[in-house]
Amino acid sequence: MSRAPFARRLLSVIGVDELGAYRVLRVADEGPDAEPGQFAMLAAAEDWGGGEEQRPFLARAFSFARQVRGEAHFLLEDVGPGSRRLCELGAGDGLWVLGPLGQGFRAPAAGRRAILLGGGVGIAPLAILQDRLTAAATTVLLGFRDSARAEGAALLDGARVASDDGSVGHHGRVTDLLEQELARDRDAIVYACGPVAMLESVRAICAARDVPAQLALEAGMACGFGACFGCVVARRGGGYLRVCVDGPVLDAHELERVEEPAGAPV
Amino acid sequence: MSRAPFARRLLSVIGVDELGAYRVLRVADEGPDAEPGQFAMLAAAEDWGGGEEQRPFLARAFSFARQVRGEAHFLLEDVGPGSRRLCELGAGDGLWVLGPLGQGFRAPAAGRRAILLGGGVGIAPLAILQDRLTAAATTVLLGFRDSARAEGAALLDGARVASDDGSVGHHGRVTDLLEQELARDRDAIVYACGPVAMLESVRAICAARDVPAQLALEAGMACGFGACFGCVVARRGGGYLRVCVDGPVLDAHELERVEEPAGAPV
Amino acid sequence: MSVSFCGLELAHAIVNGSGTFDAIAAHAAFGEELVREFPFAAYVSKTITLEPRAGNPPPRLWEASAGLVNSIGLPNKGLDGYLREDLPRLAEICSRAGTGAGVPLVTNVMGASATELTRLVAACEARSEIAAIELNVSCPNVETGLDIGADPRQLEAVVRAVRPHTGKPLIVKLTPNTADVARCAQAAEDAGADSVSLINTLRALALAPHATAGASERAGGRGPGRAWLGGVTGGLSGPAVRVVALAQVSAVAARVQIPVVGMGGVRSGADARELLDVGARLVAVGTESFLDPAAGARIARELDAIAGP
Amino acid sequence: MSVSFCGLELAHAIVNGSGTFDAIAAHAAFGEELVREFPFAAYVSKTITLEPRAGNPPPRLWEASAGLVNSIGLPNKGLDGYLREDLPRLAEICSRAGTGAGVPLVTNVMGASATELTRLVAACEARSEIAAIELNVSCPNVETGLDIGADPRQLEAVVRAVRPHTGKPLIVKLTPNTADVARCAQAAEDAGADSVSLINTLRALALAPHATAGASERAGGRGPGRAWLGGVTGGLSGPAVRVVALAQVSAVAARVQIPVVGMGGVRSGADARELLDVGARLVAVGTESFLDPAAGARIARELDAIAGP
Ligand SMILES: Cc1cc2nc3c(=O)[nH]c(=O)nc-3n(C[C@H](O)[C@H](O)[C@H](O)COP(=O)(O)OP(=O)(O)OC[C@H]3O[C@@H](n4cnc5c(N)ncnc54)[C@H](O)[C@@H]3O)c2cc1C
Ligand SMILES: Cc1cc2nc3c(=O)[nH]c(=O)nc-3n(C[C@H](O)[C@H](O)[C@H](O)COP(=O)(O)OP(=O)(O)OC[C@H]3O[C@@H](n4cnc5c(N)ncnc54)[C@H](O)[C@@H]3O)c2cc1C
Ligand SMILES: Cc1cc2nc3c(=O)[nH]c(=O)nc-3n(C[C@H](O)[C@H](O)[C@H](O)COP(=O)(O)O)c2cc1C
Ligand SMILES: Cc1cc2nc3c(=O)[nH]c(=O)nc-3n(C[C@H](O)[C@H](O)[C@H](O)COP(=O)(O)O)c2cc1C
Ligand code: FES
Ligand code: FES
Repeated sequence: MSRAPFARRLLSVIGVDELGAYRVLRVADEGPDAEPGQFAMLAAAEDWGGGEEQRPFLARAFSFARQVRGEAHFLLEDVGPGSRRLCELGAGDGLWVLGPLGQGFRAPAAGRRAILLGGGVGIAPLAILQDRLTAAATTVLLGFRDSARAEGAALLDGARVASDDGSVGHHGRVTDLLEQELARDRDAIVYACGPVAMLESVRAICAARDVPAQLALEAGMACGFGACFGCVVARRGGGYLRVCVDGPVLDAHELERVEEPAGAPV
Repeated sequence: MSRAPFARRLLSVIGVDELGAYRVLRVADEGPDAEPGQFAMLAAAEDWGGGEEQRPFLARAFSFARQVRGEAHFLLEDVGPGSRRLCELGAGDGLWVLGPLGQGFRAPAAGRRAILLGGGVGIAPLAILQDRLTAAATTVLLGFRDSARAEGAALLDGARVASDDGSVGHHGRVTDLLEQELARDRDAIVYACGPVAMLESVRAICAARDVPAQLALEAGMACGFGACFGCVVARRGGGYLRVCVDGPVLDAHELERVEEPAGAPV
Repeated sequence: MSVSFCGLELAHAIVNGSGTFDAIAAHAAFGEELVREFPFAAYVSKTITLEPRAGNPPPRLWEASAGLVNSIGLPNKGLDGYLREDLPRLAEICSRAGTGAGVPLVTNVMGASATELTRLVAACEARSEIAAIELNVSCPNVETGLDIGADPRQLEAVVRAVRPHTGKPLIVKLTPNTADVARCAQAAEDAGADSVSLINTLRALALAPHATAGASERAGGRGPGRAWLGGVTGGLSGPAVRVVALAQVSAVAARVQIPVVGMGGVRSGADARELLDVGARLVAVGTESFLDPAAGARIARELDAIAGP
Repeated sequence: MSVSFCGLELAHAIVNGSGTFDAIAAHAAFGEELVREFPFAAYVSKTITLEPRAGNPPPRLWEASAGLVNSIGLPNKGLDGYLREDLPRLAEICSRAGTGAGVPLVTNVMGASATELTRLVAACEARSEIAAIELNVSCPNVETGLDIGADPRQLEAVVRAVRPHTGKPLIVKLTPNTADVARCAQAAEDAGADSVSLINTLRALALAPHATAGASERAGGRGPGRAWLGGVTGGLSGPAVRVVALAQVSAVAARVQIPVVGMGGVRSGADARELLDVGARLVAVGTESFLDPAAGARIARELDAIAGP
């Protein structure tokens, strides 16, 4: 595991590029190498807090999508006040970065094919994973809601794409492609990141076929380094795991199922 | 009194120009004509709240400094998170504007000389006053802390300037100039806006010489239209006046003295 | 989306928080547009006391993170001045407000004792312009000895004492600065209140900033370590308190049968909807009106566009 | 700027709020840099209970305006697990923290009754690694029947019961969700507490947003009108509560003689200075550490640069 410097660092934005429905935030970063699957907590140095409901307040978790020549890249989807503010950043703007944090993907056993399966903005950690998996045979399966999002597939090489609306590639779920791939050749390990429903489907498919799977999870986070105990998911067999320090990448069998937390009746 | 439309309006910023230590914020405004001394409550439409202490939250009061050809001008000094955010605005940005609000300056009695006396960013309402006082003889006396601020004098025509550091014009207080002017000719009315100490000095000088004076006051404001009762100053003879609706321009004799509110021991 | 509240039919669910909208001053500032586009379905006066009050010395305002601390000190003309000068003017505005049907006028009163409150309530009872009475037992800014509203027993006694003196709807505005606000609400209901409203502001303190110490000391003794507000402590309102308000309104609505007026930090129809979701009948808007006098109308429109639970 | 606190000599006035800094996890994440640049002058553990607790179901966090609502539910290994597994590791980190002199370790405990608390306190008393004990009588997230800390009489009884079982400094962490926090502090002092700390979080509620209703319902029943947090209510912390904390700390410090640990929304040396100005001896940093694990050290430096009152 790569260790984060103890203190958030004020880094400088190099640029924010469009990538279909997403943005790629590029930051000058001479910090430690991130491992694929690790993430950083990000917050704009200026004007962090003037959005809807006077948010954002906390920093936001983003996977390292790439790390090259002193640049760290993050893939952003605008889904709320925090990600929106980050999308607005421009060259020279300051960015607070804490990281790299968390447990990344574990390398495949020698000779085993790596299937990289991503949904939506969840493709981010798979890009850096592909960069580093130079030795292994890889298959890349990516699913998107629509064609604007499917442009994100450019982040990885040689992806087979599925789209919910059929505008690009397979009309349907990316997990359909996974089933095809595993039917063809089960000697594989699946690295997956994406929406909860997709991850649960990956988990179930792999469990049924006894294929190892590593799932990069998301959870609402306040700190990213184990301080708040806020980012938990239920562990198979009872108790909870902190996604930020026990994950974000978890072996699929550590979880009973992947599910959206449900809240409670008032 | 010009009446404000009932609801804040989303206007578009035309530009923000430097003027020495100040900024001139120009806004496309087809709303009602402001009277000199009236003000508006301003808030940036985006990113209002991400500054120090997660502020600003409330709108901020600014005097109309000028109104020409569908443009309203405000003179800004960066003194905290609200004014800072306004200084950062650029062409096309949205600005919430509520106003014109409050009681402006009353015109001088016919034939009487108008002395416009401003200190620092308090020169703002005197600019629009000068624009409108086309009939009266006017004398303009402006005081600044230093030369960067003294560049603000360009907002008015024919100003005599004083500076605290002697870098521009008279080395000393602008009220020294007032005393000279009144010694020369007391048949005048003084229109003053600026720091508390300056206003108090104007009040005392004019009271001693029985010269009428209208003082444009400042006070911390939450609403600007009489709703919160927060912006009060002590009225001569007891009770309080709301600066936003009873002022901001008050006849000097309505006040016992002009003073900074003192807070209280905890 | 008309709403019935204690026998009153309101055009929508949004009213103002007491002390946050001076309809007389707003009429002067905005003219007839205020009346035509009156933002509230009922109008609540600021707090009236028996004797006139000048209010607290300034400063009276402090901007907190996503909130406002005020220490206004309930300035008002006293009962007689209110009934003679303000009430007729407010009633005139309210009678013409909105689409012409007018809006009910609620008068908010505060007294240091049951005797004082009884006199205030009895005087309101006698005035037909007043549709309902709100008892402020919760304002943290003013020293009324003990805070009646924080102690369920005292609260119950006071409400019981005033209840017989009016047949109009009696709303008790609870204090949030208490251990168990639901118990206080229950006490008000037991004593005959027709409704409870909450939250009032949270007790808060702001100090003069150290950064401006030099400047301020020159300007009159306002130095670091001193309270910023002339009234020393104040009350926090605005977005900062919204989640606290939601918890208290939820607890109260779960406890009492009488309708609840929920408030605290509401800025949008979505915020209002959440208070209704946890059981409020009406929603009051306070601080947000300072940012936009027409906020109440906007919030009512936004609320209309959101489906109920 | 060393500070003495209940007989302990601290290098500066900044400590952590209980439950907001897991030194073991931070050590794993940041390595020895954490130890060398340890941000706090004393380290306070999260709350330990007699039995192990898994904590509340997720979601456990809600971002409020300028604040955070949490409903963590005090997950911990229970007294035995803590003493066996966590305490030695925490003590090892604390012993080497900072410039090498180490920092004192405070253990925070909570129990539903005097009996439970007595067992917890007695067990802490027996461990030399523990320099002081903090009693959490205020956590609003967990149902311990009544909230002991909100009632001065109950509070006094509990503190009186545990006091004889330890000679170590005993800090009582007060609940802010009460009518008169100064009276509660007084009760703790009367019962023999060596210090009081405040504020804990304000009781708060967040609902699942209406906007995401469709998506969320598909995803498992999280719909509008439902509580967002798995634990239903939570506690508000962060800048939103700072002025409330300042009022409560001021009221408490004016009432008691024992030293006060002030906290709530501190983000800067200036914020810390204000708590000291109103009478706190130490200042704890909670939520701000989430934004930056080294915040405590920065705040201590900033504080150093500000002159006292
Ligand atoms: C380890 C990790 C890696 C991630 N990597 C990426 C990445 O590479 N790229 C990317 O785009 N995203 C990534 N995310 C997700 C990203 O962190 C979130 O999209 C971001 O935090 C959203 O913040 P926001 O303010 O834009 O939206 P929010 O308003 O915070 O909304 C995001 C979601 O949070 C919930 N929510 C809504 N309001 C609140 C509230 N007030 N408090 C708490 N929750 C609320 C809702 O479920 C909502 O859909 C990652 C998350 C994790 C944990
Ligand atoms: C009628 C009127 C007309 C005005 N016209 C102009 C104008 O034309 N040009 C101009 O530049 N300014 C003008 N002002 C002043 C302007 O409104 C203030 O400078 C502005 O509101 C400052 O906001 P801020 O966030 O930048 O600074 P703040 O941080 O609000 O600081 C400004 C002052 O407020 C006090 N303060 C500090 N913190 C707080 C707090 N948290 N809560 C409350 N008070 C605090 C201090 O005294 C500080 O010096 C006018 C004010 C009024 C009332
Ligand atoms: C400036 C100000 C003045 C207030 N005056 C009163 C008052 O006179 N009587 C009263 O019962 N409440 C008063 N309140 C409390 C509000 O009615 C309301 O309960 C509180 O502000 C919470 O709502 P908000 O967050 O929407 O403002 C006042 C609040 C503010 C901000
Ligand atoms: C996520 C989280 C967990 C907390 N856990 C505890 C706890 O276990 N025991 C306790 O006494 N206080 C706990 N607190 C309260 C804090 O110690 C502190 O009193 C409060 O957060 C106010 O300080 P702040 O605004 O600086 O965070 C917790 C607070 C947060 C935000
Ligand atoms: S985000 Fe705080 S413990 Fe994981
Ligand atoms: S600013 Fe609100 S009454 Fe004047």
